[in-house]
Amino acid sequence: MSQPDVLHQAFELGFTYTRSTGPVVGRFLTELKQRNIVGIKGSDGRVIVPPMEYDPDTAEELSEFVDVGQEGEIVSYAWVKEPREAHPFDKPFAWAMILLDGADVPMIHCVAADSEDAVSTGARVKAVWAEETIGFITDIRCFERV
Amino acid sequence: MKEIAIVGYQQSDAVSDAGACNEVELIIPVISKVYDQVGIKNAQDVDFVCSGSCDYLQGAAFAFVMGVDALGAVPPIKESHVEMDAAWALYESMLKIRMGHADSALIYGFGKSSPGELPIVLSQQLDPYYLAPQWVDTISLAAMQARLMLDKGLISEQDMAEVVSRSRRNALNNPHAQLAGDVSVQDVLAQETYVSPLRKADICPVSDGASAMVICTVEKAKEWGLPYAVISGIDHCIETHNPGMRDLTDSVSTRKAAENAGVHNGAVDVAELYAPFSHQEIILARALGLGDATSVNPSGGVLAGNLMMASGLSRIGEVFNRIVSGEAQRGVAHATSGPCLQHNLVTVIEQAKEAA
Amino acid sequence: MANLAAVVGTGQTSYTTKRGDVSIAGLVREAAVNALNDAELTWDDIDAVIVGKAPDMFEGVIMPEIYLTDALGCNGKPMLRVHTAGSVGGSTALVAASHVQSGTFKRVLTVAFEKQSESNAMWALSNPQPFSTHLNAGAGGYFAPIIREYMRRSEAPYDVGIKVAVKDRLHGARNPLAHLQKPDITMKEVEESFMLWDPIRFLESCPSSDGACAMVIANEELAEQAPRPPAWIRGVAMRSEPTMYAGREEVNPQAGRDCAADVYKQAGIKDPRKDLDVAEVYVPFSWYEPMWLENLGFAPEGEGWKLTMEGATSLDEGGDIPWNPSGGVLSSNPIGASGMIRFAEAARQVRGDAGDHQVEGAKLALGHAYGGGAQFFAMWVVGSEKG
Amino acid sequence: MSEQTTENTDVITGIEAPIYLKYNFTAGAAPARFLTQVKEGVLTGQRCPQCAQVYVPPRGSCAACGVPTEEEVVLSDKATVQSFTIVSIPIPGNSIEPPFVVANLVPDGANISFIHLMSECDNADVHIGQRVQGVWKPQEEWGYSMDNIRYFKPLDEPDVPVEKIGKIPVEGWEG
Repeated sequence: MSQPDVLHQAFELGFTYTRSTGPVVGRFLTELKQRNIVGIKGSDGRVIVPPMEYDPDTAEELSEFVDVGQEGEIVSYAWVKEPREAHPFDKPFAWAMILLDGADVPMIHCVAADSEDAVSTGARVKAVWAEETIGFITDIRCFERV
Repeated sequence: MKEIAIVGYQQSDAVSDAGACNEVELIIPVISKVYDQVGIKNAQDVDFVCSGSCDYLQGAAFAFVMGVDALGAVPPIKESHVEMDAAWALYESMLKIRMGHADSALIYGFGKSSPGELPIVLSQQLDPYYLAPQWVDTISLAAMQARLMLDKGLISEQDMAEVVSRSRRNALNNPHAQLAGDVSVQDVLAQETYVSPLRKADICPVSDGASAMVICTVEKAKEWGLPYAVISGIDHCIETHNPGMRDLTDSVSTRKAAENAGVHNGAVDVAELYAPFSHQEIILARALGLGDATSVNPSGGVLAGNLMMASGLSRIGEVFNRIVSGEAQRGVAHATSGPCLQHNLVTVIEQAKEAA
Repeated sequence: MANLAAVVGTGQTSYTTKRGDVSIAGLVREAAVNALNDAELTWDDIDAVIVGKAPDMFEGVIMPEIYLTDALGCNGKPMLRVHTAGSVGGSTALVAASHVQSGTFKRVLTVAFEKQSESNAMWALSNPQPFSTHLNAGAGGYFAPIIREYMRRSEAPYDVGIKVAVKDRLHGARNPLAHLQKPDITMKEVEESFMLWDPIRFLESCPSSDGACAMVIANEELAEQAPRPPAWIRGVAMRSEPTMYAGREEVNPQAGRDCAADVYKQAGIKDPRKDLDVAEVYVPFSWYEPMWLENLGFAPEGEGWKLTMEGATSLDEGGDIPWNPSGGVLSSNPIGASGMIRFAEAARQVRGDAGDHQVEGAKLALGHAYGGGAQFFAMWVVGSEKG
Repeated sequence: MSEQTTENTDVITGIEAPIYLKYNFTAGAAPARFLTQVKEGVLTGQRCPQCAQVYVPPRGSCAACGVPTEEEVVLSDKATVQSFTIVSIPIPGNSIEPPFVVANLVPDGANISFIHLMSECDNADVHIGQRVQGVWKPQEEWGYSMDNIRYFKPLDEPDVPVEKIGKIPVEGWEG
């Protein structure tokens, strides 16, 4: 039997999904479009950002929205030296858990910074809005140091 | 409740690229070995078959359907599949045996992660409105978890490097390992960070491969005349999907599963933990209450090779191997799923009473 | 011997092309809450959650159970995700039942769903892989040649499929949850509908739906205390065979025959047409009713179509063995949930809870699901009595 | 347009989520062997060492016996129609104009069918048991693909009785 060739082929598995958001996610995205950030009150009173639809502890449906600030504090972060193609930046940046003012639960988003030294736990950051907001999580383009 | 025995376990080498190898070609060599080990001809000789796999690893729907072509399922067999690590296929199989609908089961897991960009592929496990559209990769999530621990003084970089060093050295005795070597703590710490605070060495490699196991009732194991170990406890538990709502420095679900599985009912000689990142091994060892008397990841663990969808089953297999060889009398195996140890399964495996 | 278990609550969403008002979690949640309410239980009463759905590519969420934890009140509990292709809704119910039948859990929640409107089923089922021919025009393209072979063998009249298409839509019109509401459908309308994959016409095919279905399954002690009548699980069976092998019987697959024989034996059924009162069977293309009538032993080989033509499977014609009184897959098809809907509808029938599509006095019912190339089968028999 | 309406249209109820993942696919050993020969204009199958049935295209195992297949068997490009469908809707990502015939074809020398297109015939004349042969593209267009065969066309040979479909030797069918 002759040796077969090894056959490689690049392919893309892709689709643009059309997601319906439901009222909670929809409200958050609607507010983002208006350059405003809202959280939701959990059953124990904690303010969760972005808002969750159901309380993790009691499984209750949540509905009490609360405005939160556009600035906050870095709780933890990862410095990405070699951004991947899917990442929001093509130069080094950080993913961070950010506790917004008025929130009790950190949200995960990206932080733009010139170097790793410019990011630290406890640092204050503020939301930077995309030029055009469309009602998508990336309406917050990134956070940057205050 | 029926006692369930493990009588066979085999795995492929963990390789960075299995190359020209489809699902069937990945599975057949491994299940053939486990048939030989147990002395059966094929899947017809067990009462139930259950597998674990994930379509997105190589981007083709219905990977497990092709897997059935490896089984010789003519005449038809009792068979099922979880889109999870095969450790959960083991769990499902145990329920089948306990309810009396099977005396024996073949379990296998397989994955070819090399064709895709795994940390990005797995970002699509996150919630589809807030996190998945940002493409937050699994390594970055784990890096944030590690930093929380470092910042709180719960671990040091030295501790993490010690995990890596031990894994690489232990893997020298594991013929299936992808990464093995005499790597010192200093060697690891000398590496630059990659996704800070993680170094490349803190992160499990991307591997292709498969593993397989046969379990049965203790009566059946005796009938087959095979050395066996007994699963004395098993439980699993999931946590909220919002990483911000979890205490990422602990694994409360592992703690709870360990309690329910009876980890603390005896000494733990050996533990195999599914920790894809070095700091997670420390979280898990603490959640399981393991002390110095326990040999942790003697196989090298998944830092030495991570067979996605099979690694959890492999942890159980590794503990089984050490018990039937007499190296250990009682051990704990752990499997995980989801970002930052969201979902955890704990199994306690013990020497058969006759052997004790 | 398995422990006794019973369905003590069922819940479904309504089925429609696009549930634009809910997130994926919201959809799944709705069915789960309906099941809990039916069982008069709360989240705290549930010991474990078992989730099923078809390929993750439909919604583009990998292992979505991870994200659904909170919607299903599962934080701190065991969660398992089943995927066995189109049969998954049925398999998931069986895996959920095994949690209780094994004596491991007292009461579990099981949910199956599909939100097909998030993508396109044809794409998700036939997205091209390198080095393979891309001629499979979805499930219809796959099953059409098998149906053609059945028609050749059985010499059935050409309009058997048309009759099933009408019958199941008339059934569906009795079910307010059904996706297609066609109370005035006629044979002529079906016959004149577009021929998609000859011999399958548009109206002989299932729709593409969003929807979810859930059940609460409890052990004997708790089921006896349940506020509404339980549906006792009298038999459970699964079978699989390869998609293709030389000489495979594709029209009347052995896996289906074996699975039926297994489940009938457990439930003490000798003559399914006589012993069962109703069946909810996975019929995504109309001709699969006569084919499965034979495969499941309701009729001798080659004669399933006669039952259909006699009206034996029709509620409206007063048939002796109604098939798919809910309207079946032909009326609603959220793929991953379709199997569980069959299982839940069987339970509703023996609980006397099926509303306008209730088969009067139903005591014993079959729930059936199949998947892949008609190679994966899951079935259960539920009864109003323990047996 | 009133103020109120403008606000309502601003309420987000849905999003588009583009999910595009890149993979580098590698064909399995058995399919690669098959396609390497298809590139040379030869159809091959693999015979099961246990049940002797011949699989095409081979996937590396006999699905019935669950054993690896290795013995390679050269097949004919003449085949028999096992069944077929006439498809009236386009296939996503495929340029074929409907209606077209997709047939389950068993090539001579094999025991299992694959699917391919039929042409050079009236769709209404296609039938089970019909004899057909592959029409190949020009050799310079051959690649690692079954598309090297453009389609199958009817042969002027007697029909194969149903019970013999899947059992025709590579030498062909005399009727």
